[in-house]
Amino acid sequence: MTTTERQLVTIIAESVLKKRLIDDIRRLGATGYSIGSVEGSGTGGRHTGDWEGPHVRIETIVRDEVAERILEHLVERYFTNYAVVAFASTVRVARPAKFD
Amino acid sequence: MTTTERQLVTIIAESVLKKRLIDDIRRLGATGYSIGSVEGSGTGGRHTGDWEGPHVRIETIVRDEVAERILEHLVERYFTNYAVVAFASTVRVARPAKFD
Amino acid sequence: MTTTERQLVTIIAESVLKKRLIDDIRRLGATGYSIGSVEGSGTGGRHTGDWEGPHVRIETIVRDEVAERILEHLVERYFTNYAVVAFASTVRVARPAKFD
Amino acid sequence: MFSTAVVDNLLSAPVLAFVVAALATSVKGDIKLPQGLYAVLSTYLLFAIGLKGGKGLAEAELGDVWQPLIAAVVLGLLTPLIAYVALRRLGRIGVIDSAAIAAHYGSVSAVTFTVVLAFLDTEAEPTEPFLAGLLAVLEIIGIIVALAIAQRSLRGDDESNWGDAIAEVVRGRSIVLLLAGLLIGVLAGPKRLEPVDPLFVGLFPGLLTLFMIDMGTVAAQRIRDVREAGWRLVALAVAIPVVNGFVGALAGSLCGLGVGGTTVLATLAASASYIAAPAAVRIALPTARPGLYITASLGVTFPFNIVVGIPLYYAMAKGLT
Amino acid sequence: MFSTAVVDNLLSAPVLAFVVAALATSVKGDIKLPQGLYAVLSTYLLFAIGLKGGKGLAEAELGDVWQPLIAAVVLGLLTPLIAYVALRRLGRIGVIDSAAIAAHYGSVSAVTFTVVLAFLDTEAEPTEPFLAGLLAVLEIIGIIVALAIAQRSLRGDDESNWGDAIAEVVRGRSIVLLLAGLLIGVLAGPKRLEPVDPLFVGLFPGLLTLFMIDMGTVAAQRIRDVREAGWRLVALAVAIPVVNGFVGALAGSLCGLGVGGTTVLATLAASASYIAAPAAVRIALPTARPGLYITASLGVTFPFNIVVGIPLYYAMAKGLT
Amino acid sequence: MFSTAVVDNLLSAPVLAFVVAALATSVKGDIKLPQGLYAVLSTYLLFAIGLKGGKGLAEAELGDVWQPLIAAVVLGLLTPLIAYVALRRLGRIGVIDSAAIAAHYGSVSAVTFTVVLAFLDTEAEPTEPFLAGLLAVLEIIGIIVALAIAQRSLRGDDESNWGDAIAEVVRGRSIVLLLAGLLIGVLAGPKRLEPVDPLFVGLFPGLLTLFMIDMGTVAAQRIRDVREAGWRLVALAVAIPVVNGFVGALAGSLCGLGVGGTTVLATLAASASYIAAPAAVRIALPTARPGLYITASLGVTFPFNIVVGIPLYYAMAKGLT
Ligand SMILES: Nc1ncnc2c1ncn2[C@@H]1O[C@H](COP(=O)(O)O)[C@@H](O)[C@H]1O
Ligand SMILES: Nc1ncnc2c1ncn2[C@@H]1O[C@H](COP(=O)(O)O)[C@@H](O)[C@H]1O
Ligand SMILES: Nc1ncnc2c1ncn2[C@@H]1O[C@H](COP(=O)(O)O)[C@@H](O)[C@H]1O
Ligand code: NA
Ligand code: NA
Ligand code: NA
Repeated sequence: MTTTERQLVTIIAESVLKKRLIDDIRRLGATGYSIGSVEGSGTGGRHTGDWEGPHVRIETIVRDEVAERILEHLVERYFTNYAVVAFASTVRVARPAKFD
Repeated sequence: MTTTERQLVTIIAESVLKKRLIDDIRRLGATGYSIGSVEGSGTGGRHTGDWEGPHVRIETIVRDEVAERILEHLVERYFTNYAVVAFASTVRVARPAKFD
Repeated sequence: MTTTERQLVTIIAESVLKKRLIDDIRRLGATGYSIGSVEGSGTGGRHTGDWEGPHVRIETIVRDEVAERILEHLVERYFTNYAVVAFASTVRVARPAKFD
Repeated sequence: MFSTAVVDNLLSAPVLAFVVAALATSVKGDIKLPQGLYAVLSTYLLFAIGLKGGKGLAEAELGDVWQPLIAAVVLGLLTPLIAYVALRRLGRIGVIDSAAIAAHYGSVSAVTFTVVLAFLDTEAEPTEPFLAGLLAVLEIIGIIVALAIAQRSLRGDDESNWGDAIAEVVRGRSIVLLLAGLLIGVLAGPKRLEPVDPLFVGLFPGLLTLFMIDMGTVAAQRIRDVREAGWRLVALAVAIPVVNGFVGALAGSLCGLGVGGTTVLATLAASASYIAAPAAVRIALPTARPGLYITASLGVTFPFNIVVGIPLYYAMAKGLT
Repeated sequence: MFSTAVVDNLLSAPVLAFVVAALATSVKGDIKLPQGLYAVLSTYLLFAIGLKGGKGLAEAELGDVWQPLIAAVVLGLLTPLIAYVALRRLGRIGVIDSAAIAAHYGSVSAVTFTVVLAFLDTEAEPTEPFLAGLLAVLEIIGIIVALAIAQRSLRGDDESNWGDAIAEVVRGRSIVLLLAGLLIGVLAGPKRLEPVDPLFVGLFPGLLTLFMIDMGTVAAQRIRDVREAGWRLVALAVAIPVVNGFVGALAGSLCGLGVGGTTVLATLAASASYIAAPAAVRIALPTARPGLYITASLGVTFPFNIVVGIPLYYAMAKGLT
Repeated sequence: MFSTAVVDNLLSAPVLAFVVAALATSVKGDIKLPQGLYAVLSTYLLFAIGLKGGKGLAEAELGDVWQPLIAAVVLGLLTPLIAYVALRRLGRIGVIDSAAIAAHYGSVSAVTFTVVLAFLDTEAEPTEPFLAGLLAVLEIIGIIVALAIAQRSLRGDDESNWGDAIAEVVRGRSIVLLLAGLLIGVLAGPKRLEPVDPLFVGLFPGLLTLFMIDMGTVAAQRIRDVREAGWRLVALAVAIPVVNGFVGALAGSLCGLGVGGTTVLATLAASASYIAAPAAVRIALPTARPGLYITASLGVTFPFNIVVGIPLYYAMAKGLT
């Protein structure tokens, strides 16, 4: 079958940012998202612990330019002060319109 | 080391479909799968809520043609009436035989 | 914006290996990781059950050679005796230094 | 008299928790219970209800049970039909959606059942011990009948789903937990179950109250969808339970239940399922719109029954017995 | 006398659980409670505290309440200021970090509150029934004041965050659960809530003990960060609660609370928030270092208050009333 | 006499829940408890057992304890050896797999322990208060011995794993929770722990019953693997507990335990671990087949002990003391 390429943007961030990250990606053009939770640790040294709960892991499938915008926004807005990791990868979807 | 390319098919769907989706991908040639849970929202408008529980997020690593089949099947069988999102991406595995 | 390619290594393994897998990837050069949990089944036949808890799903973003090393290490050390699945894929990150 | 019953009910911990949680949610207050607690509490409630009913059946004579049992079966057949006809004729709703919604009204809400029991406790109104048994019967039959209606109108194509959906209900957690509780209760009997009473009897009202906090948040979210559903459906989501409740009260008084038991049977008839039925309907009638049947059962009928319905059915029961 | 109080407190189930869990963790023993239980327990504790306070308010006269209420407001203003000044002057800590930490000392720790209540129970010391109401007041005001300090020093740029952060607190789960409990308690009253007492009263000490196991593991992990924080901050994380505790004890005795109530108010003033405050500060002051404010409140002040502080504030209360 | 004991045991809430859940699962009924509840319940059970034992030790004299303690150590050495020899000789099973399985029979099942205590309660048979202490001892020694056997036969290569595995057990949640409970129980003593009794004593039978529902579903899934394991192993999974149970009963009567304590010690000796042991074995003996040791301990021995074994060991204890 014919599939079309889209960008899958994955954001891992401290849970306190959940609400605003959702608002941000919606505003930047995402038509939907899925959220799971992960624990982890990185260069920030702090591990996820009970008192703050696990990190959120947000996945959103978007058009290339939206992915661009989201990553840019994250860098400007959050990377300096918050524990946030984000990456984009190319995926093939069967129903591209759904994500436009 | 030498790695081989396979397809990672990720399916996000309302939890009521869990059992049948597993049966389907098995029947279509998947040798295994992993299931996590996510909450989310999309164009369907309905958010995942307590009364229905979170969505399932199914990952299965398969050969290209199996990925094809799975996506096709999902489009025909579920996309119209159910909250289902699916996408495929290329991954490198160390032990391809395991997924054939 | 300018993004750089890195490798996303995903490891799905029985939870008893969690601590040592974290130590291993750290030692092999990963600067961080995220851990979620999944249930699943594969060729080993055994399903994840209550008595042993769900599997761990470890994600780590690393440089290509580190990804190489991790996959090699997993094959040698765990693939024969443990329920482990691992795969690598290319992702674009905005802040490559974080993962070096 | 009726008003005092309404107040008594409204000021009981579970109902109050429901209302407060709904209000808090509607002003964007975060009172959601932690993920997963919902599943744990509903598991507990279903199993505890089963145990209670089982203990009751262990002591009941067949003579007391068979008439109410028949009444339950009859209600399982009648209530979805009443709902279906009302939705088609008065609601001008399509076959599939009408059948889907009817399945919810044919089935029952275990939580509403527990709330009415708590209410009758505060009213010092005795209830027959075997009522939880009727719950299990009603929960299944009603859904099957409504799905049967849908099947006939769909000329039974897509057979597979239809069978799966029934299995979904009969093997589903809510029914299995309820039956397991009943079975254990009957086999062990009250004496042997005393050691577990602190958990399954003592904590019941408290855990129900916690659960109602969750229900309040969920219902409040649903109420927002009411617009989408349209005033016709909303009106029917109040009218159908009242009618079914009255039919249930009639059946209860006829089959020789006391005021308490009659109130419970009426409440069961009036209540709409929002766990077993949606799961079954989603499979059997995938084209039916959840936006309609969930809003009706969870967004309108559940709150109505909890706050106004229960005292109303109590009044009916008093009038009829 | 004081020493016996320390021992009594140390050997109470919740405190002992905290200490044992912290020790186990420090020797790498895995005593972590299952993921998610923490959230469930804190939900329970907050709601149960609210209910308790609500029942108390339902029976209290306005005359008894207004003075302590004013005292709570005053403490909400004073304690963060004291903390802020101490951190700036004695701690030589920057504006942002000082304000961030001060927000934690301005707010309160609901768990410390429950531990002091349990302690006073064992000391057979009566407490005013409406104290949980003060908890809610203090939890909010203190944070707002400290954030206001920060805002002024930041010339109020980044307004948005500041507003969001307040909303974060006021609409946050801990406050909403507490207020919901209070409201339900007030409306239903003690009599109607008896059916839920087995859960919300009977199990309270036990569930608090389980919760303290989790607190012990978390605190033990934080203690490792103490080096990073520096001895100055550690010293202040002990000094500030003592000073605030004394101010609280004064306020308590002045507003006519008994020894029990005065001890509780002192403990509230001395306690540092580690749930509501961090969440709010993370949003309002993103550049503030969690490594400082979490270590101070959770790694030093919380254990200090639980083990030494509570008996100390009890002694102060006895001396002052 | 024996038969009535079997019936008493079978009709007790926990055992009945186990059997009903296993049956429901085998007919594809979904009675699985929500994800995560299993971990919460086992945490609770282990900690509560520890508390109980600790309270007992707080009141026991050293004179009563040292003999049973030695008996426990001896059983920790004997039972895995008996299992190992039987598996090698009669089972014709390889060195690694035999050692792996033996580790499970050398260790103990805390749940089986709680079920036998519940059973003895219903039989109004008093038990020594310090038995939970023996549980901790046995849980560790048995595993270590069996791993030692494996190491010797493997000429101790792969040292690291061997050490890690021991640490895995000693620092593992089950042991640490048990010891933490014991310590808290000893230090606080019964009087100070009264406030937490409603949770850790009152709810114990009920929560154990919920837990047994989960055990039933898990065991039922395991039973399907029995074919793979082969009839030899299945037979041994019944024979080994009976033999070890008898050795345990002997040891109990010799070290001066009453009928109750002797029954418990026999049950501990007969029981097979399915939490601590599998985790340790998976690390220490990665080439051993879980399909064998899990099926034996969880699929066969656990159900056997719960349903038939306990009354049997009770009869042995009566005969020997
Ligand atoms: N290299 C990495 N791979 C995957 N996840 C990471 C990585 N680095 C950090 N994370 C995740 O991002 C969170 C914050 O990282 P950090 O800001 O480096 O402390 C961590 O808790 C992890 O969950
Ligand atoms: N663009 C998207 N990216 C990631 N997940 C999505 C996206 N759209 C929808 N989903 C997921 O798929 C579910 C159903 O989406 P929908 O059918 O659009 O309501 C949502 O609840 C999300 O979990
Ligand atoms: N083809 C696959 N795709 C995704 N996950 C898999 C696949 N095969 C196995 N797994 C995961 O790896 C675990 C162990 O697989 P196995 O070693 O084949 O039993 C399973 O429980 C799954 O969670
Ligand atoms: Na109904
Ligand atoms: Na304070
Ligand atoms: Na044993």
